[in-house]
Amino acid sequence: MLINVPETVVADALRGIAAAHPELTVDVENRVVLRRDAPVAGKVALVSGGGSGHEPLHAGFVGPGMLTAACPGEVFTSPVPDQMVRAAAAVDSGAGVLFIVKNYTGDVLNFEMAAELAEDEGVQVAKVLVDDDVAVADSLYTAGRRGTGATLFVEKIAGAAAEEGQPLERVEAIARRVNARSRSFGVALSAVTTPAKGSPTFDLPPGELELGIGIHGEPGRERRPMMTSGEIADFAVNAVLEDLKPGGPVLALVNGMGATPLLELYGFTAEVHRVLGERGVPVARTLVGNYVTSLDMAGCSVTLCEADEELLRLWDAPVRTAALRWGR
Amino acid sequence: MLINVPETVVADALRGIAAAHPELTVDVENRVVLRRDAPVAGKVALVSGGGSGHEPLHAGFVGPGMLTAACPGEVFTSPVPDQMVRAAAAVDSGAGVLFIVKNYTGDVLNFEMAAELAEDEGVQVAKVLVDDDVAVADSLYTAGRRGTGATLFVEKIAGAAAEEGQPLERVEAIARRVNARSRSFGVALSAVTTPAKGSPTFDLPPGELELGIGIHGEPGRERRPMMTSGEIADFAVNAVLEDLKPGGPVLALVNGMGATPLLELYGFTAEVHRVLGERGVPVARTLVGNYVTSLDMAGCSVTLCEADEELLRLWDAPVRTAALRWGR
Amino acid sequence: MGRAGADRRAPVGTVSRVMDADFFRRWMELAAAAVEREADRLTELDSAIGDADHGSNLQRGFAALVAALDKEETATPGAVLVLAGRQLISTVGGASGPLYGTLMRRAGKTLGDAAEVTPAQLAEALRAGVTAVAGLGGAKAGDKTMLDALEPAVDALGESFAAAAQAAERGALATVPMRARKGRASYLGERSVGHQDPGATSSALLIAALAEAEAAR
Amino acid sequence: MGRAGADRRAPVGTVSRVMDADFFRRWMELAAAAVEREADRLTELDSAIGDADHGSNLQRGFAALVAALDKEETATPGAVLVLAGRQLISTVGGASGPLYGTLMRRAGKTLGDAAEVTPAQLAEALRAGVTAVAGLGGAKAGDKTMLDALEPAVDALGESFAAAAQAAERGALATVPMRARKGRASYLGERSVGHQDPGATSSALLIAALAEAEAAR
Ligand SMILES: Nc1ncnc2c1ncn2[C@@H]1O[C@H](COP(=O)(O)OP(=O)(O)O)[C@@H](O)[C@H]1O
Ligand SMILES: Nc1ncnc2c1ncn2[C@@H]1O[C@H](COP(=O)(O)OP(=O)(O)O)[C@@H](O)[C@H]1O
Ligand SMILES: [Mg+2]
Ligand SMILES: [Mg+2]
Ligand SMILES: [Mg+2]
Ligand SMILES: [Mg+2]
Repeated sequence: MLINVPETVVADALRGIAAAHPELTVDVENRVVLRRDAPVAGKVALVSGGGSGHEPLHAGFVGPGMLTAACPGEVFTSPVPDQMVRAAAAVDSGAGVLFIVKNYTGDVLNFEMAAELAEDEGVQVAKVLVDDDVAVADSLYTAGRRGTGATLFVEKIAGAAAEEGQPLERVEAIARRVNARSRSFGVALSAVTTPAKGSPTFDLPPGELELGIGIHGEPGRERRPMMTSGEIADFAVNAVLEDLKPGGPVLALVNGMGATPLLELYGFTAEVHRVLGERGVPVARTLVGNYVTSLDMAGCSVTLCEADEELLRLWDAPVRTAALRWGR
Repeated sequence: MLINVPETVVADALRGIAAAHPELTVDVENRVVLRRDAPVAGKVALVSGGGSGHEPLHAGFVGPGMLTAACPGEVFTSPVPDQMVRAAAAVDSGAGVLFIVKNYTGDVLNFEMAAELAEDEGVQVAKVLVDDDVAVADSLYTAGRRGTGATLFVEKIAGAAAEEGQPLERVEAIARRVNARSRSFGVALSAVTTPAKGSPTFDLPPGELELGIGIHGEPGRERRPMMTSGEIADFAVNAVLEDLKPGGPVLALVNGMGATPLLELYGFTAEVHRVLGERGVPVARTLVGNYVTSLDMAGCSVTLCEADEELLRLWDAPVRTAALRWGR
Repeated sequence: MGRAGADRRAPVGTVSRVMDADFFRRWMELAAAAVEREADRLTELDSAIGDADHGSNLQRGFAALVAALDKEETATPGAVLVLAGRQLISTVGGASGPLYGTLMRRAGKTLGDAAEVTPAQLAEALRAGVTAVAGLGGAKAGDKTMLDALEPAVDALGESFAAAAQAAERGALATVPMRARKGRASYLGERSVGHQDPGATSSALLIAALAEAEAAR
Repeated sequence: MGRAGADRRAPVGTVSRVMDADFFRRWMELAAAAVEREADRLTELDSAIGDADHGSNLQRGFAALVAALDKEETATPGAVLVLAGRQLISTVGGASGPLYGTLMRRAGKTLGDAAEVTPAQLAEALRAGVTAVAGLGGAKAGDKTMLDALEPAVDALGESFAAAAQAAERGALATVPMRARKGRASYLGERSVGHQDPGATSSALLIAALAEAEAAR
């Protein structure tokens, strides 16, 4: 691993983000990454965060048109409430703050505590939970579907709504709508090695893959002999479509888990488009890259969001962050 | 690996690029990726290319303000002359074409043949060779320094000059100047697995690293027990500075080889800035990410370019490609 | 009833001796030492059915907790636990941070500002803490969480701290055949069966440290 | 001089028999088969001191070459080699594509449009090809490249094709202790020592295929 010691991995990265991105304010000690111009007068602020190891999520999505602040926790560990409280205080212009929370017990609890504390300090807080991973049954017998790739859709689209000056209830409602219309499915071709553990979190021989993995190095629901890119696309896209049943065009995120070469990811994209074509689902936009990652895991995920005119307009709206940039 | 069969990896990826990027023209059969609006009237065109497996280089850098066309070869294999001849014919507006060639015997020979053929067809061709890797001695006993990270600097800055409407000799001179002022050094923390071979190109046990590697999975000059991020930064930056001796501020590219998590890469960036600070070298701009990669190799490289006012202005100029985007 | 049991043993044991802030600080220090010692095992367990961070999460939290106890004045058992809870919430993160933090804080608040507390009072306070954990996390016995160690421990506390430690240890072992229904192990469904829950394991360490603190007086 | 040797053996051997386009097509087919058979070994060798693609590069090129020979009319030995060279240039890529392509093209052009050629004429044509390769790539004997197999092979061609094949094989083996000075193996410096050059190895296959074609008549 390219690290000093496991204990300083997150702080080291924050120093690097500060060095590379003068357009951001990085509070290394308190672990908050902010738009330099926050609070932005009259605009709703978006605060997200979660365990580190999923970069560029979330700090790479801080900037005009997306997040106002990000709170990185330790590797694969939800941040602590103090971070979100500090972030909320720093970014609130008076228009309120939306917390974007991936659905993991740790994230939910820590953001909940933070929301209470921030509200005690007079900040109006709304929360949206992202839970898009169809590999997890959303039932009494689980902690509910995990938040994965759809986080990017929620952050981008809600960020655009906030940038337009929409009020907190509207931004929150749009964020919920994006999440409700998004589903993901992920596949691992290798396990992940965290700095603290220093060895792979599970054994995955080269000739096998895990279907239905999350982004924390946990094993998936099922192990199988290696499949081709086309077979994986069939499996993943169908798993998503079974749950989503989109009635119109979709936004597609073809996401790399970190160590899968972009060359392979683009080849996989071709297969994803093929399956969507076969299923009669038109694709409005496709984003390809390593966006919601799991350290050095090889693998990929597919996220689809059933678009509508408003969501497409907000998706296309300008964004200017370290990892996502378009429009003027 | 996330592939169908090794034989179709490049074609599959090109189909995926076509699916995800409607702003590009992708000739899958002939393996050329073009700006959709090429030829651009009155502007010099930039054509680059090389073996695949280094994505987003080069196809990810096709677009306004950077390359006009890219010619991807097989994985780690220079493209064939036919590709560059076709690309040159497609992009030449009459203002001439600059070939940007990384210094590898295969690339040099294939681009040379292409240049002759293109000139026979009436296209004015200039060539610039990128050779920035200080790990290779530039002597009679080697094929000369390899072209690595500086390719991004050359393509971005020459692309901006072409976009401004500068004539071929000027664009060529600027490209040469960027190359002359750029140096790189790379480190591997793991070997690379090509689709054709299917197993790592060399054995690198987890506790060791290779210093002075290129981007083709070849072993480096020296193997050592694992070093910390800080020690690697000391070694790499000093190797670059010894050769470059910049008199002023530099552009810095902190580049991931593909499988190194962005979290680690940002931590490494902090160390690179520390070393540059200790050596009294001011940093004008820092770009961090997986830009000039080597499939699934873990590791990183540092590229520094001694900037001047013109190069900085051209670096900051707008660019709109799949992988690099800024400005309006 | 826990009380009655404790009272019954009082003449021969030391269980009914009251505990002051010093005792609670020692408990926390022994817990921190146990976490430090067992961190790799906790992470290893979490690696099988979670995300391989439980050991380092608690290591970070208990180190911060001990440092805070060194720096800040804590005059009462309640103050020790409230400070401990606040520290865990502010430094652990993950699921276990808010849950353990809440356990400690609620227990501390329940103790109020008494300078000394009886084992029965501690048992009552921890029961309130455990109830708060169940309320916050929505888990119940058999869901393969820390509650599977904490609940039996609290039930046995009235008997003796050693019995509580044994009950917690048994509870942790009993999570092995369970299928997880809460936390990230629940994502694994059937594949969570056959592994010991990391949080139940660390809970057993925490109660063992209490018995150690008691034994050391 | 090579000629004299060839002439000396003519009465007892078949070496001096002239070769037509068919012979050259067979040579190319046998070369393609050898490359197909040995592709993994070539890639393995290239993996040690290069980028692990030499086998698949030549596989792709020779498959295209054979397909082209099937489709396009080639009336003369020269035409076969020129077409082969063009195909290699257009399909192999890498360093070996232009180099092998140039070898074939130059040899083919040197043969002109004679319908049949003698072994001596072939030797002369291949020598011209090898010279062109040296000119294009700037390598010389001892640099640990395909030239280390091709040059001794061309020198021995006058004697017999079998002798040329042996010389090429010896030349390829002789690259093992060499330190590379050209191509990507040169990046390794001292670490290139101890490995056989992949290009020299494939050159030996090419010349062995020539001897095979000869032996099969
Ligand atoms: N809802 C819950 N209620 C009680 N305990 C829980 C709950 N969710 C998780 N836990 C406990 O937390 C432990 C995991 O803690 P930790 O690894 O530190 O956090 P995370 O799961 O966020 O990585 C589990 O082993 C389990 O005992
Ligand atoms: N300058 C050169 N002159 C002659 N032969 C060369 C030269 N450079 C490389 N070669 C030959 O090419 C072989 C490598 O071919 P290949 O692997 O197909 O191309 P690449 O090196 O571009 O990956 C080497 O083993 C060597 O024999
Ligand atoms: Mg965690
Ligand atoms: Mg090659
Ligand atoms: Mg965990
Ligand atoms: Mg090669």
